[in-house]
Amino acid sequence: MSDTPMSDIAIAFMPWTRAEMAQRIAADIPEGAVVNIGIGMPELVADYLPQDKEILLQSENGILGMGPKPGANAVDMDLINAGKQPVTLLDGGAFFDHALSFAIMRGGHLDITILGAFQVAENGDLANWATNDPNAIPAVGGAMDLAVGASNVFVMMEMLTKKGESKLVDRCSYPLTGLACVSRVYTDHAVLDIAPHGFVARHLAPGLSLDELQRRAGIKIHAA
Amino acid sequence: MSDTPMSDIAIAFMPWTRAEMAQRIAADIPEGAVVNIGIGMPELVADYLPQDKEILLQSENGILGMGPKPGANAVDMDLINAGKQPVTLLDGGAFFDHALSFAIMRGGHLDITILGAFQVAENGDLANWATNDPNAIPAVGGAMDLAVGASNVFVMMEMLTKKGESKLVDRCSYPLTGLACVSRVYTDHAVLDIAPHGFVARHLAPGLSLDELQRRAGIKIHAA
Amino acid sequence: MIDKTRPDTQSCVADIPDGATILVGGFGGAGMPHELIEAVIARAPRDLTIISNNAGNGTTGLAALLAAGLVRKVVCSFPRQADSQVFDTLYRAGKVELELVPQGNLVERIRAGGAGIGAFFTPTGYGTPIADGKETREIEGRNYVLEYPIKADFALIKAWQGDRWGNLVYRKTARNFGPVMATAAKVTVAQVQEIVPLGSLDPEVIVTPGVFVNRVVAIGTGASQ
Amino acid sequence: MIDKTRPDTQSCVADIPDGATILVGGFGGAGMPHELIEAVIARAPRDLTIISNNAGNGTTGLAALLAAGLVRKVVCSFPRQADSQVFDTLYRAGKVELELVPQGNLVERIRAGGAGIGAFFTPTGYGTPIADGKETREIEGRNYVLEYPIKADFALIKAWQGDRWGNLVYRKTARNFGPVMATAAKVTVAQVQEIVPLGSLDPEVIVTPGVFVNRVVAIGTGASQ
Repeated sequence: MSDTPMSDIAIAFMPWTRAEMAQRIAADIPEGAVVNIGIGMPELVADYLPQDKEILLQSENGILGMGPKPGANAVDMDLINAGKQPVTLLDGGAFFDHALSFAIMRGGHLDITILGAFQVAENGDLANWATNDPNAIPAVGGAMDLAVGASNVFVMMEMLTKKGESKLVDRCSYPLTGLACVSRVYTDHAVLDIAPHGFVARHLAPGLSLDELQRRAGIKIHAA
Repeated sequence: MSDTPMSDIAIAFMPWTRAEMAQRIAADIPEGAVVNIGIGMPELVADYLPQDKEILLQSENGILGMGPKPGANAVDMDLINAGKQPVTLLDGGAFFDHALSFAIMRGGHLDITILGAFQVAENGDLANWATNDPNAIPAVGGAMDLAVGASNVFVMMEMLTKKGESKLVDRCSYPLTGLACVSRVYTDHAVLDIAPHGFVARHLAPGLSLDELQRRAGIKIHAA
Repeated sequence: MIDKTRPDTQSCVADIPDGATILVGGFGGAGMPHELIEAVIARAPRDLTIISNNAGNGTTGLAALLAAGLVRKVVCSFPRQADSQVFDTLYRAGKVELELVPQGNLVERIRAGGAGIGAFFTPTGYGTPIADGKETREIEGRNYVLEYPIKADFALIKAWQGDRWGNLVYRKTARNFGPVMATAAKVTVAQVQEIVPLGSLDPEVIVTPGVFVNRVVAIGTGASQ
Repeated sequence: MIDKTRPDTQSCVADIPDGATILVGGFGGAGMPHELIEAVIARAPRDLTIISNNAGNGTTGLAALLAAGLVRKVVCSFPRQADSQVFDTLYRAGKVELELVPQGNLVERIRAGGAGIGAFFTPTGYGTPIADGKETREIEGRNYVLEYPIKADFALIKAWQGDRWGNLVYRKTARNFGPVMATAAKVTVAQVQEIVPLGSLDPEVIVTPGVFVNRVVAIGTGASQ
């Protein structure tokens, strides 16, 4: 047996899994919040919403009170979400047209939206709809409306690209979705708030120091 | 017996009654027209709509397919018209909110509106919401929306004020409701269209000559 | 559990402060939230700005609120009516301000407030005294006036049925301004004839989804609490 | 008697000319008027401008219209999808133009077209490439982009039930763009599952009043005429 006390053994850094990130976001959503979950990675959050809280999911295509995926026998392709996947409606849910749906979004009636991102800048700028790839076909959907409209814009993303580049940046190099709109970023490395002076680390993955987080992110990150 | 042949006896001019004016307007409304009848004198038109045509009455407070007044036992003060009088709804009628109702009006979806007026100018300007009386309390309601929105703005009014002043003018002296919006004026003296060059008499009350009409109106009126 | 229902009208308006701006539903009497207005009169906040289509009929509802001396300004389309003597008297005495807004601009400005639109060009009122001093523009050969959104601290509306999430359905022409006003206030209070269990309103038929409503209070038939 | 019903889809689209601008309802497949699009393909007007949320999925509907070479330009918010290969290929080959509009601006521009609004200031897209070259303005401390209405020659939409006056109700999220698009076209054509007798649609529940609809055609379950 080693002489080293257990308490001195370093905890190895392991980034949070996507499921852990989704769980963490879900746990932070308060009772009664009206939430729009963007397509892509954020869709995982729906699987972890607490059963003991009533949370109202809005879908841009005209739902308030969206429920979970239906069983295979209950699929109705007239009842889909923004990702065009079949969903259900909770008791108390309502359908409406696109004009009202985007009035909810643009008019500031959403408490929270959870979006994926290519880049988030330290002033809260968001880039999540287009890269600079000249061959890519641009598609924006409702992302810009969510970015300007929701009271709280949460981003859920891995902190680094597959090539290891940080998605936390001083200034987005990709086309913007919205200006100074992001309030919090949930990554596999840390949960960060965006404060007037920049990124603030609220929560670090086990085994990750602020210094190491900064080194990996390549940008100043303030202590909470 | 007089020696004068009957055919030479002049027909004495008698202005049309309000009921006759309303009948005339009602007869000119084509099948399928979507019509908003303004409050005041135009309300008479509803009593003369042809039973053999389907005409859709819109009311600014959220009705398409408004029906006649209810019997005394069927009054429902949640079902009223723009004049706040109880009405009924036809089979096929619909209720909607004010935003949609004024989208119908402003968006050009009304075929005809019939409005009362204080003055109509030869360029089609309409004044029907305020006089220059400093003691009067102004009230405009939906008149300006109707004036700019309806495809055809018909005015129904007596041609002369109680003091004998003509309401057909070269330029309105009262505050305007809308610019160059009136297409036709039904008066007790004549039915007049508004053409690029001014008033055109389409129909004169029996016994009234164009010269006499012009003299009474105090303004140039062109022959049809 | 989300529960927006309230036991009485008093608790629905207890936080309306002096100087508040309040959207009040209704077109004439239809859709007018009489019982909520009575509760406001009982609480008696002062210097209110009231935005509503009319400026009160007879001696109840908005007319009573005006008569109580609580209103500094009225924004409406049609103050003058056969039975608007309370407003008429106060206005002529210089005791209440009036901002006259054409009805379609009124509802569209409220909609803009609720829908996050910063301003819009409307054809209504162009060339009339309503447009005096306002920005105008010709677009595609037509003339427009620039109008700005209306938002409020409170909206008081009347609906037919509601549930604990704040979903609402209306009745006939009592719908009028309710669905739009519900979107444009920080706090929307709906008085309903009946509160129904969650899930009993058909999701295709809900006119105002609960996201726009903060408080729901049932007013039984005949009750005037 | 007003009768807006038509016996078949062909007669609903027979007057669509070359160069027409067409609003097409639907969000993905829900609310997409497949049978009307098939009728357009059969008639084959050229140089169409299509305004729709997406640019076609798979090989049917809008994708088939694109594949038929009838479309000059697409105005939409989300052309790129997993199964948008028809559009992708044409776009990359320079055979179809794209105007990309954020979804909320798209529906609000169509609403403005139907509601007679000349232009409006929207916060959506401010500071992004979408706003390049557009007029912007700061209002009450927030930044906005000026956007203009969209109107069309035709709107092709899908509803659930309709009657001979053109009243429509929709089904679940297939409602989406239908009610707004119906307001903004010179000729609005609705395909419905079922035509019902006048008076059988509840007046509280009608979503699109007949004033906005010109032609209604029933598409029975399973039929694809």
